[in-house]
Order: sequence, then structure tokens, then C-alpha cells
Amino acid sequence: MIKKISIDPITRLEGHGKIDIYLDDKGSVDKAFFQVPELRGFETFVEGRPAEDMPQITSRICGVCPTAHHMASVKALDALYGVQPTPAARAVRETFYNLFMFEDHLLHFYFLGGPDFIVGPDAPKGSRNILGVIDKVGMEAGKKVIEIRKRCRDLMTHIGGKPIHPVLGLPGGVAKQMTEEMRATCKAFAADAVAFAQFTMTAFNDIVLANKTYLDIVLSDVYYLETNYMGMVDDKNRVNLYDGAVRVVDPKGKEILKFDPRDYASVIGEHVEPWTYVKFPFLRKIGWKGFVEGKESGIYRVAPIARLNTAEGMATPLAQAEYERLFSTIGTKPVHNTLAMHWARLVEVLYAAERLVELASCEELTSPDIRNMALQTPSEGVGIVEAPRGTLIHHYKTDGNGIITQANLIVATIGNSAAINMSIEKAAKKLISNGNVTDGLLNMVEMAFRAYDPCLSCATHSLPGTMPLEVRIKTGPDTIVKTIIRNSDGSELTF
Amino acid sequence: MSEKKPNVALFLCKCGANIAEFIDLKEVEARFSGGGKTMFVETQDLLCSPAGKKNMRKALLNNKPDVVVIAACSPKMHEKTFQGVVADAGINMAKMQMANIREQSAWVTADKKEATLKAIALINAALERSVLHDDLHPRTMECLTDLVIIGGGIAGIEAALMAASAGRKVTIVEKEISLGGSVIKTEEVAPAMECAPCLLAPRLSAIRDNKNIRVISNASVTDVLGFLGNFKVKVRRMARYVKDSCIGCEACFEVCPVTMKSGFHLGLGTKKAVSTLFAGSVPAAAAIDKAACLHFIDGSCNACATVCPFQSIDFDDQDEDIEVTAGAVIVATGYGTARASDIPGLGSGKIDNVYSMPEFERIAGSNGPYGGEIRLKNGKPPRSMAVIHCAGSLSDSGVSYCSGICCMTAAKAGELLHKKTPDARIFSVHDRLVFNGPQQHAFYEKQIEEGTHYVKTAQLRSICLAQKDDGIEVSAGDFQPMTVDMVVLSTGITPPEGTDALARILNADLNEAGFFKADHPILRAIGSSIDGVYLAGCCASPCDVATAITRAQAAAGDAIAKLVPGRKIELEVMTSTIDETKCAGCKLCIAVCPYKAITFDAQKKISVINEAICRGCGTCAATCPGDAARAYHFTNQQIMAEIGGLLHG
Amino acid sequence: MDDFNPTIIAFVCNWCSYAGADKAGGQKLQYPSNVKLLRVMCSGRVDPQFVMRAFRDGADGVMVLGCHPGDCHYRNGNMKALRRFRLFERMLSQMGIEKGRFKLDWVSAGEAKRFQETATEMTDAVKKLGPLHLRGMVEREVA
Amino acid sequence: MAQKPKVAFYWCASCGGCEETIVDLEEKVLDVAAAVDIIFWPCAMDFKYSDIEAMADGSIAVSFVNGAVRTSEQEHIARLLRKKSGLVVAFGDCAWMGGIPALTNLKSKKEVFNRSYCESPTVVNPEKIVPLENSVYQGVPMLLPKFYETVYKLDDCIDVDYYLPGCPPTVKLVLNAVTAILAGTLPRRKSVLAPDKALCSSCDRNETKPDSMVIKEFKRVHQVVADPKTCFLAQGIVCMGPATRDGCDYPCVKGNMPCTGCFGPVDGADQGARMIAALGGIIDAEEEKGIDRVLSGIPDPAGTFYRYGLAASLLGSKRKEKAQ
Repeated sequence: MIKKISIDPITRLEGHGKIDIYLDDKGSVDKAFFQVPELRGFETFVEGRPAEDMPQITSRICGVCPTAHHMASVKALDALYGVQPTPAARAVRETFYNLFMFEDHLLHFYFLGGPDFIVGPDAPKGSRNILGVIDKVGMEAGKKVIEIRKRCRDLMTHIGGKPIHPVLGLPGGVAKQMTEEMRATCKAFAADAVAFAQFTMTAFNDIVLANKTYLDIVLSDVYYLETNYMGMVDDKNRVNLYDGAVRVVDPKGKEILKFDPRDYASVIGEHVEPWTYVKFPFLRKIGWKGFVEGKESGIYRVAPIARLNTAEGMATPLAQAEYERLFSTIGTKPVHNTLAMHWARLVEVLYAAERLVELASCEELTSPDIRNMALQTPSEGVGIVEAPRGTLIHHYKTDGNGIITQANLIVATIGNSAAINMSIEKAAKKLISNGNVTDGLLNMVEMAFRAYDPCLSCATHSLPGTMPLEVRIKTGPDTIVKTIIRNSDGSELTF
Repeated sequence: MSEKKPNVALFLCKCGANIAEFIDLKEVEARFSGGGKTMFVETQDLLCSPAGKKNMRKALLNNKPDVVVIAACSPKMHEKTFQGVVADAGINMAKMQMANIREQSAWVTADKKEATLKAIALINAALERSVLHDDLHPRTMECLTDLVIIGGGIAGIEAALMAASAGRKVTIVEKEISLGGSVIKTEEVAPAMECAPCLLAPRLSAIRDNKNIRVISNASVTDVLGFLGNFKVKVRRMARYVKDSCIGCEACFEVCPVTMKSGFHLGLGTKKAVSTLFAGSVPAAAAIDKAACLHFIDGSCNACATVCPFQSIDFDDQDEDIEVTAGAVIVATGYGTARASDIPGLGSGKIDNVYSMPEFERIAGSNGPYGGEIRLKNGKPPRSMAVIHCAGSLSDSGVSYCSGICCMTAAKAGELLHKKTPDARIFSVHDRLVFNGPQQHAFYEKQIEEGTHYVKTAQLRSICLAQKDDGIEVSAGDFQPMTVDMVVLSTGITPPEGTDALARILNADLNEAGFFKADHPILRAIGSSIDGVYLAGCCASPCDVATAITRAQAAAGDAIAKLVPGRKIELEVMTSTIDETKCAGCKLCIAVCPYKAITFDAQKKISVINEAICRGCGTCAATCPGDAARAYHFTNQQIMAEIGGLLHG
Repeated sequence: MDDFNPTIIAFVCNWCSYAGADKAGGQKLQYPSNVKLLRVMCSGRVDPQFVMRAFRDGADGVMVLGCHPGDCHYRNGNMKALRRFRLFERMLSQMGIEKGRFKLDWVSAGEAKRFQETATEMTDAVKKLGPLHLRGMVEREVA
Repeated sequence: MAQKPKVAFYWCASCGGCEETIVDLEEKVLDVAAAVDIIFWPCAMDFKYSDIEAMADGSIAVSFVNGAVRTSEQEHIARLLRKKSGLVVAFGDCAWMGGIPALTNLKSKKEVFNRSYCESPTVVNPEKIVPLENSVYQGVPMLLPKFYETVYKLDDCIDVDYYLPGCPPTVKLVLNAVTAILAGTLPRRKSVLAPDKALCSSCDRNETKPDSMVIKEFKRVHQVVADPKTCFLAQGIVCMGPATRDGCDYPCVKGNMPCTGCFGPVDGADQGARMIAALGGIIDAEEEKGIDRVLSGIPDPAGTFYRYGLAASLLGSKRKEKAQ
């Protein structure tokens, strides 16, 4: 007798996500699957399109992190046309990119992931949302959250046309020169951003780290997974979100790979399963060994904690301090605790803010020299950035006229798809015994999953918003034993 | 579109047996009777016959349908007829649509079944579109009745006199300082051998004395705006430094110290820096050549001013921009000739006594440099002369076409010399000859009688002239070389200089040869591609003086008939219009309008169509990306409905 | 498919091609009844939307016929049509519609024979290509 | 049931940018939240429909549906939402016209699968495994929704009351729509909730466009440094402004990039056909060769003129053999 639990939809990457948990006849978890039942086929339909349109077309892969795709795409175009962006262009791009990272991470912390901790996992579900957060951190702070985000988005609008699906990038440059006035706005914002990042970090310390219960959850082995880690680093092996070499460390933290973006395909392989539309990336060096943990597994993880694990430090002082505090507090490096993602995310928020300060006072930022027109005949190009949700890879091949003949995209969240599967399974195994599904399961599983922040643009954007779930314990495909539905308004039904 | 579905009346015409025999009209009638498609269907023998029209009218008056569809012959045949009938029955002419089931089905489809099905589709399409028709109403507009004539040659002069005689105000714009054009530079007009200056003289004085005619000479047209019935013509008059009070007494000529080549004489003769075009010119006033006049060069001379009995010299004269309004513009800019010096092998300009035809005309002209005495460089009269036909014509390099009038002129050249020196040997070297009609042909025969040698060659292009002690040797592969005193190159006729520029100003088209393109080569040779811009004389194509004058009269006559004081002119009904509420002012329609009928309204920030200029081609409607431009009677909705009708009939 | 009986819509300009078709009629020059004419004042009036609509509504082939270059009653509407449909044809081929299904050509008022030939050739060409089935595509998988 | 009107959001094949717009309402979102009862349905609907089906028809005041329809699941939910909702608003381009995902209509389903799962440079898939609607994995039956040959716009599947254009729709537009719904001041049914005029009418660069404009050469955006003040078309750069609906406040142009048409056509127009007709008309070249030279600057007409609306074009999709 097989029992099946479905959590559907848990969330969405390119579409909805669905989790199936199968119990053996002893009622403990046999296996779990994370299913993505949608595909939009970008790789295919970009064929025949002019390469220069890619930054705007591919940003539509994700409306939550359009800038990540836009920027990876633009960098692929630089490589395609064999041009380096001018210093001004690079400064503008990096400014725009860090604004985006700052905003996106904060959005996740306050609107999506944060409520779990700030409001509390056990708090009434109806209040586990931004309103609840405002409640907890105070109206003033709440206003601050909304206000800083608004300023950030406005600034992005000035620089890149639109915060959602920007029009900034061109091969070898950017479309628009930044004015001194914009620099001034940037400066002012960057200063406040650092302050706000610190404020948020403090809130996290006081509310989460200071709270034994929460810390236990963070460190509990329910949310523990030993994998390889991937992330981009600068020449000093410090985290860099916009540019650099890609580094991979093993579960012991030892560097096993460091490669130039153009070599990604020789490093990463993708495994296909017939039951889901997503693919499962792995390290070719090790190979696909199935959904397994540890040194002998080819599975790697990306996203904030992965970046910190991969790097040897942060490039800005305040972030560096937090970086050290994180590892010393948890006591291991790499950190395998999935929920440490939230903390790592805040370290990056701080980094992004500090980087903005540096960029705002960078000489070239406002130079009119925003395009390098020494374009070469195009043939092939790879662009990689660190998206909020991990290493993002765009790879284009074109004809001599710059028309796409083949594209390959490894979307950040996909990098974690295998790990997400395992995290779910692990959580499930820990939380389900003798076929007993505790009500807590929903939220605990949700937390395991949400830690990856896999581009949630549905339920988790809701106001009021808890992610609605449904768990069904089945004997065989169609016979339901027990159903637990939690609606979006937080009310729960069991029958 | 009206709320309630309009009632459609469908008439089927048997057209005798023409339609009935090939299309099963019973079936067609059955297909469209009832079913809500039509109000009633009626089949007639001959709808266009008096009886047919009468019956139709009766049926319409009795049933009062909103729309009428007539399945019969081509609308090109009877659209007007039936529009009349429905209008007569109180239905707007635009509420009638024809289905051309005769030309497009009955006559071209062997199989009766197929023909019937196609007829049904065509009728269905007509039905579908007709219910969407809007009323159209004839539109008229006040118009100006004066004329502007560009060019004061014989054609311009003729047109001016004719229009003036009908009481119209006329403005002639002439580039030279006086009227006369090419004809004044010609001694005689063949074949009648009429004295050209004598033909002109009375007309010139008539112009001078006519209060309705204003001449702006030494001037050119710089801009033309507007449309039939309402043109604004901008004219630039160049300073001539002599007031109109000058009567051309020539007193200043003697005292003027500067002698220079005369353009009027094509450089063969001389003139003074102050001069008239020719004795007795109209306007009579002289003009000063600023570039040559010492007063302007170093202020050293004032002679003409001191001697002038009328104080007409005016060194302070300025160029002047004049704006003239008119209902129509007549182009009479004449012609040019191929540059003989460009023609390889013929040594024009290099070998003495080789002249182009225009040069010879000056030499022979009694108002020419030698007072009409035909002579060689050395002053002696030529004993022999060769006229080379088609010099530079019929070749890819020069004039590609046959001008059609040069053979006559060539023959005339011989005649002129013959008159002066009857025993002169005259050769006419030609490949093809063109003499049109009895008079010209008779003239050609006369030349032969008088001893002109018509030498045929197949190698016109390789004719070679060489200076020999005893004269100029003319040779080609296939005839006995000849040595003559004088050679005249009968050069082809080209559009006059500045034609391209003028065409741009007028927004008028040119043909392949570079002459103004006729509105219709047969039906309307005197109309340009722009309504209200006429073509007189040679500007449309090379022609002889008689034709030039006829064209001038025709052009003036047509303009006079169209533009009658107090009468409005009818405008195109099926024009296009722009929906102000939808137009985004993207301006893309402006460039595609062939008649410049669309302009940008800077206040409203939208494009506007001047429906007086619009001819309803609908290109703007096909262009408008914002769906704001609309072609009356050919709207997107109507055409889409017609497509549906054709496919689902 | 010999029994395939295509539908071909021909947009003809009022001044040249429509008159040319009339002349063909006058001379009783037979051509396939598959070709159905739709009159516009000028080939420059033909909006690509019309062609697409015709295809979508079941036409297997579409022609746009105008005056010969230089003979346009409206000066150069036919040249505008040429430029437009040059671009349009490239879009059509991207949409998988074979070249032979769309044709822009010139037929003057005098060219009755040419009209007959153009109509006949177009019909044969489209017969070879078979049905367009665009409606087959539009008949969506969604219920 | 709360007295506040219930508003539902559902996303089909989309990127989440439309939801992000809701977040971008920033503080205003609180006002909206106060006025309506925003509820999200996917969960309940994705799997067990009984409780939704139990709801009275029309008990949802408004459903904002974004995303195109590519799978049977999305279609099914769209239908159910239609049944339960008073108003259905197609939110954003994907729902209105197919959006960017509709560019897949230039390819076949087979091509999509091959490229994604077999021919990618990183895929390691010797057995050429592709996702299946029904598969058995480790003895367990697995289901995936049917993946259609073609991407459809929402009103190919259900009757849609109103349309919100944009990729994504702007905050301003969303607020206007919500306000209109609450105040009951919606225009006639089936309207697109944005001005029925082309973008040039508001673009501040339009005045730099010459009155009578012809184009001698089309330049691609990467080939030139665009002047930040002059009309893009006047610079020979394809700008979809003339064929694109107004209402976005031209952020792309302000970012010194041409409009790519995300606000779709004005009423009654086919965006691509319109743009082709307009640009074709003003090409400054005579014979075929010259024309093609000019057109070489537009290497991808379908993708350029139907960037966001291929599913809404008169052709809808690349021609395919009759769907068996």
C-alpha cells in the first residue's frame, strides 16, 4: 500500500510547482518529488530573433528577477560581439544590478521569507505577511520598508527605463548616460540603503538569532543538506554578483573547480526526468548520481548561502564583518543549513548597499562614453551573473548577422532544483512518521522550500498572504484518506 | 453602421443572353431570396435599358430599401448609370454596389455551375460590404480663376493671350529678361517658312498692351503650394538694375565700355554689359550684367546712368520675392538641345565651322550676330554644307530617343543656305528620316529637287569629321567621304535645364525622357500628374511650333473651362479622412500621400487631410498604424466584410 | 490532390488590373473561377491585414494586382505596395506560408491576356501547394 | 463571505512580472487591500476543484488573469474562473495577446522539447527522455498537464470582459482599472483599459520627427549610438510607437531605447500588419534590390512586429498541418 501526499502547488518557477510525497506501508516517507508542470520554451523561440533583443526578451523569463536575466543576457552579448563595456557602462550596469539585488533580497526578507521568522513560524497564519512584519518591527520601520523599496524602484526606472523588464543593456554598453543629478540621488539612496540594511540585520539578530527556538529551527537537521556549492567570485575569491570567475567548493569547503563563464558547459551537465519540466543540473566532473547528498554527489547548490560558502569573504567592510559573524556563529564552513539562506541574504543586502556607495562616487559613472562600438562579428557568447536565487547562465550562438541559432539558459532556481527535491524529502522524512501528518508539516515544508526563494511570484506575493497548501494522504492515486487544506486567508480545514 | 440591419434590394441583370446563358440566375435568386439576406431580389432582362431603369426605379420607390446591390456588368460600364437611378429614387449614390458577374464570371467561366457559384460569391461580397456603406455627398469649392504661366516662349505667350482674352488675370514668369523663348532665336519656321520673329512681334505687343497680363521677367518660380483652384506661387525676380521706365532706346549701349559674349547669340556675337535681349523686346527694358559691369566691379564707371534719358538706371535694384495666387499653373518652359560638344567624333568646338543647330539658327537669324548673313569663320559664305542628322540622338550616351522634329529643322537649315547661295552643295547625312504629313513631306521633296544630297548611312555613330586644307571631311564606313565648308549638327531635343527642380517644386512627375509626364498620354496630354498644373509647348515632349501653340491653346482653354468666376469646382467624393480622436500624429501618412494632401497640424498635434487635394487612393488608410486614416467607401470594415463575403459566399 | 479546388482572392486596382480583368471578360478569355476579384482604388490601398484576413478566412492564395511601375494612376501607389509586400512576404514565410501563396504583380488595363495567364498560373501554383489549412491551425486544441 | 468584493488573481504561462506590478503598488496596495478582498486561488484550483465548484457562479467580483494559455491545466482553470467570476480581466500582454511566450508559435512543440531536453549543450540525456503527460517513475504514476502545440491568448479559451495591456501593465493603469471597477465607471465591455491612440501622441520625441519622413536605412539598436532626444524612427531605428497603444508614459524611450510594442495595437488593428504597412510605405528605395537592402535592417519581422502579440495576430501562429 502506497500513500501519497501532494502539496500542490507549492510554488512556481516557470509555472507552478508540485510536491508528491510517497509513504511506504510502514507509513514513513519512501520518496518525494518536486514537480514543475510548466515550460515556456525560451531556448527554442529565441532562435531566429536578433541577439540584441535578447536582454529584453529573456528578462520575461522572470518578472521577479528580470534584471538578473537582462544582465546575464547583456554580458552574453558583450562576449558574443567581443567587446568590453566602457568603464562608464560597467559602473552604470553594476549600480543598476546592485539596486536590483538590494531590492529583491529585501522583498524576500520582508514580504516572503521573513514573516516566518519575524512574525514567527507558530504565529497565526493570517498575520504571517508584510502586515504582520510591520506589526512586529513597528509602523515606522514598516513605512521605511515600503519607502526604501519605492525609492529603489524609482531609481531603477530612471537608469533602466523599467524596473520590471528593463531596457538598459546593449552589447558593449548601456542605452542611457547617467546624469550628475541621478548620481546625487544614488548617493543619497546608497547611504540610506546601508543604514536600512544594518537596521534589518539588527532586526534579524534581535528577533531571530536572539530567539533560541528560531535558532534551533535554523540549525535543525530537518533543514540540513550536504552538497557542493557554486558561486561567482572576484580575483580575491570574494563574492561578486555582477562579474568574475565561477567557483565550486565541495561539502568540505575545498575548491574543486574554478572556471571562466565561457567554459560552463564543460563543467555543468543537466539531467532530465520524464515527470517534470525542469532539468536537474550537476557537476560533470562527478556526474549525475541521483538525488543524493555528500561528497560523491554531483549535485550542487546556488543562491546566497552557496555564494558565501564558495567565497573567502566579502568585498565590503560591513558585509565582511557580518560574513565572519555568520560562519563563527554557526561554526562550520561551508554552512549546510538551508535556512541560513535568510541570514546570508541579509549579508548580501549589506554588501549590495555598500557597493552602491562605492559606485555612486565612482568617477566614470556619469561619463557620456557609454558604448563600446568596436563590435566584432558575432558567433558565440556566454554571460553569467549571480542572480538573487543563484548562478544564472545565458549562452547564445548566432550566425554572422547576429541572429540566434541556439540558446541555452540555466536559470538560477533550476540550479537548486535537485536540492529542493532533497530538502523536501528530508523535511518530510523528519516530519512524517507512521503515516501521521502533523499540521505543522505544511509550514515546516514550506519553510524548507521557501528558503530557496524559488522565484515565488504567486501566493507569496499575496496580501494577506500565507501560501495556501493542500495535503492529501492517499492510498493509491485516487483514494483519499485525509485532506488538509490551508486557504490563503489562513483558515484550515481538515476532513 | 446603423443599429437595425439595413434592407438590401438585389437586382440581377440577364444582360440579354450575356449573363443568363452562362449563369443560372434562378439558383442565384433562390440563394439570396429570403433568409434575411435581402429585402427582395428582382431579375431583369436589361437593367441599363430605359425599361430596365424604369422598373428598377419603380421597385425602389415601392419597397424603399436602404441599400441596392446590382449584379450585372462591370461598374466601369454602368456604375454612373445606376447611381443615377438610385439617386433618382431618393437613395444616396453610395448606397449602391455592383457585383460584376458578367465580365468576372459569365464571360470567363465555361462551366455554368462554376460560373453560378462564383457569381454567388461576388454578389455575397457586394451584399456584405454594401450594408456598411455610408452616404457620400458631392462636394464643391470656391476657386481662383487667374493663371500663372511659367515660361514666356511662344507657348506661354499664346496661353497668356488666350486666357487674358477670356478676362482672366495672367502672370507670366520668364527666366530671360524678355519674352520670346526659342522661337525668337529662329529665323524661319518650316515647312511654311514663316518668319518666326514676325510671328512673335504682334503677340509680344499684344502682351505688352494687355492689362490682364503681368510679365515678371528675369525671374524664376521658387515654390508652389496648393491645388487646382487655389495655388500660391512664389517667384524670385532677379535685380536687373534698370527700371521698367526704360524703353530700350539703346543710348547706353554706345557708352558702355564693356563688350562681352552674348548669351542670346550663344556666344557667337557680342553685347554690352548693359543690353536688351534683342531690339524691340518685351519687356523693352534693358538689364545690366552685374558680373561684367565696371560700376559693380570697381565703381569706376557710371556712363549708362549719366547718358540715360529716362533716369532708368538703378544700381540699387534688389532681387525680389513676389507671391502670386492663381487657380491653375501652366508650364511652358520649352526645350533644350543635346550639347554638341558632348558628342564624340564630331569635333564641335574643336574644328572651325562645325556648328550645332541652335548655333546655325543664330547665324542664319536676321536678328543674329551677322544680321542673317550665313558665313564661315573667315567671313566668306559657305559653298558647301553637310547637315548631320540625329547628332548624339538614338544613342545610349546622348539622347536615346528620336525627337521627331529635327529632320524638319535639318531640312530647313539646307533651305536657308540654298536661299542665300542657290548653288551651294548641301549634304544631308542621315540614317532614318522623319517627315510627318503632306506639308513636311512636300518640303523634303523640294529639298531633293533643289539638289540636296540625302546621304544614307548605317554608321551615324561612327561619323568622323576631320579638318582638311580644302575644308572639313565628313566620313563614315559606308559612304563616299565628302569635304565641305560648313557642318551643322542636328542635335536632339532635351528637357530644358532646371526641369527636375521645377518638377520637384510642382510635385509633378517626369517621364523616362525627363519631360513632364502627361496625366494621360492620349486623353490628357496637356495635363500634368498634378491636377491644375498644365503642360504647354515642348515641356511635355518635343514638338514643332504649331503643336506647341495648339497645346498652349488647349491648356489655357481647359483651365478657363474648369475655373469659371463665380462657379465652384467639384471635388473628389471618395477621398480619405483622418479621425482626430484616433490620430496620434505619428506623421507616417504624410510621406506616403502622392499629392501632399496631408499636413501636420502643430496645434492639434495630428495629421490633417486637405480633401480638396486628396484623390482618394487610400494609401494613407493602408499606412496609418493607428487606424485613424479612413478611405471613404473603401474602409477597412467594408473591405474586410467583402473578403468574408467572397470566401463564405 | 486533384480534387482540391483552391480559393484565391485577387485585390485589383481600379484603374489597371480591374480594367484588365474587364477586358479579359470582354474578350471571353477563360480563367479558373477559383480566382475571385476584390476592387480597390489603388494597389497602394491594400493593407497587409486584408491579405492576412483572407488567408485566415479560408483563402488558399492571395494576389495583389496593380498598374505597372510608372503607370500608377496615383503616381506611385504601386511602388508603395511593392515595398510593403516585400517586407510582408518575409513575415509570411516566417509564419510558414509558402511563397507561392501570395503574389504581387502588375497587369495593365490593356493586358487581358496577361490577366488570364496570371490568374491561371496562380491557380495552378496554389493547386500544387495544396490547401492552406490555416483554419485548421486556428481550430485550436483548446475546446 | 466578506462584504468587500472578492478579487482573484490567477497566472497562466507568465513570468510573475504582473504580480510584481501589484507589489509595486507600494503603499497604495494597502488602500486597495482595504477596499477589496484579494484572494488567490491557484492552490485550491490546481488540484481539488470541488470547493471552488461549490462556490456560487459569479461570486468572485473580478478575476485578474495573467499569462497565456499553453497547458490543459491553465485552460481548465481559466474556464472555472470564468464561471465563478462576474468580471474577468485579462491582465497584461500574455493574457491579452499571448505575450512573449507566444513567440513559441513560430516553433512546434517537438522543436521546443528537442531543444530543451535533447539538443542543449549542457543536457546529458542519451536516452532522449522528455517529459510526458503520463509517466511511471519508480513504480509510481506521474502526471503532467497537456502541453499544447500553440500558445493561446486568454480569450481564445474564455470570454474576457476587459483587457489590461502592458508587459507588465503599469501601476497607474492597474490603479485606474481597480478604481473604475470599484466606482463602476468601466467603459463598454471588451474594452482595452488604456487610451485608444498610438504612443506617438504622448511621446516627447515625436516633434523631432520630420513631417514627411522616408527611411533610407534601418539600423539595429546595437549598430548605432542613439541620440537621446531624437525620434527613433527618424534615426532609422525601428520603434513600434506608431503602431502601439498609448498609456505607458513611454518608459523605454525615456531609457533611450525604442518602443517594442508591449501595449499592443489600438482597437481594430493588427499590430504587425499595421507596422509593416506603415514602414513599408516610407522606405526610400525603388527596385527590389534597393528595397531589400533597406529591409536588411529588419532581420526578424515576425519577432519584431509581433514581439508581444503573435497569438493575437490575424495569423495567430506559424502555419501547421491541420491539428489531428
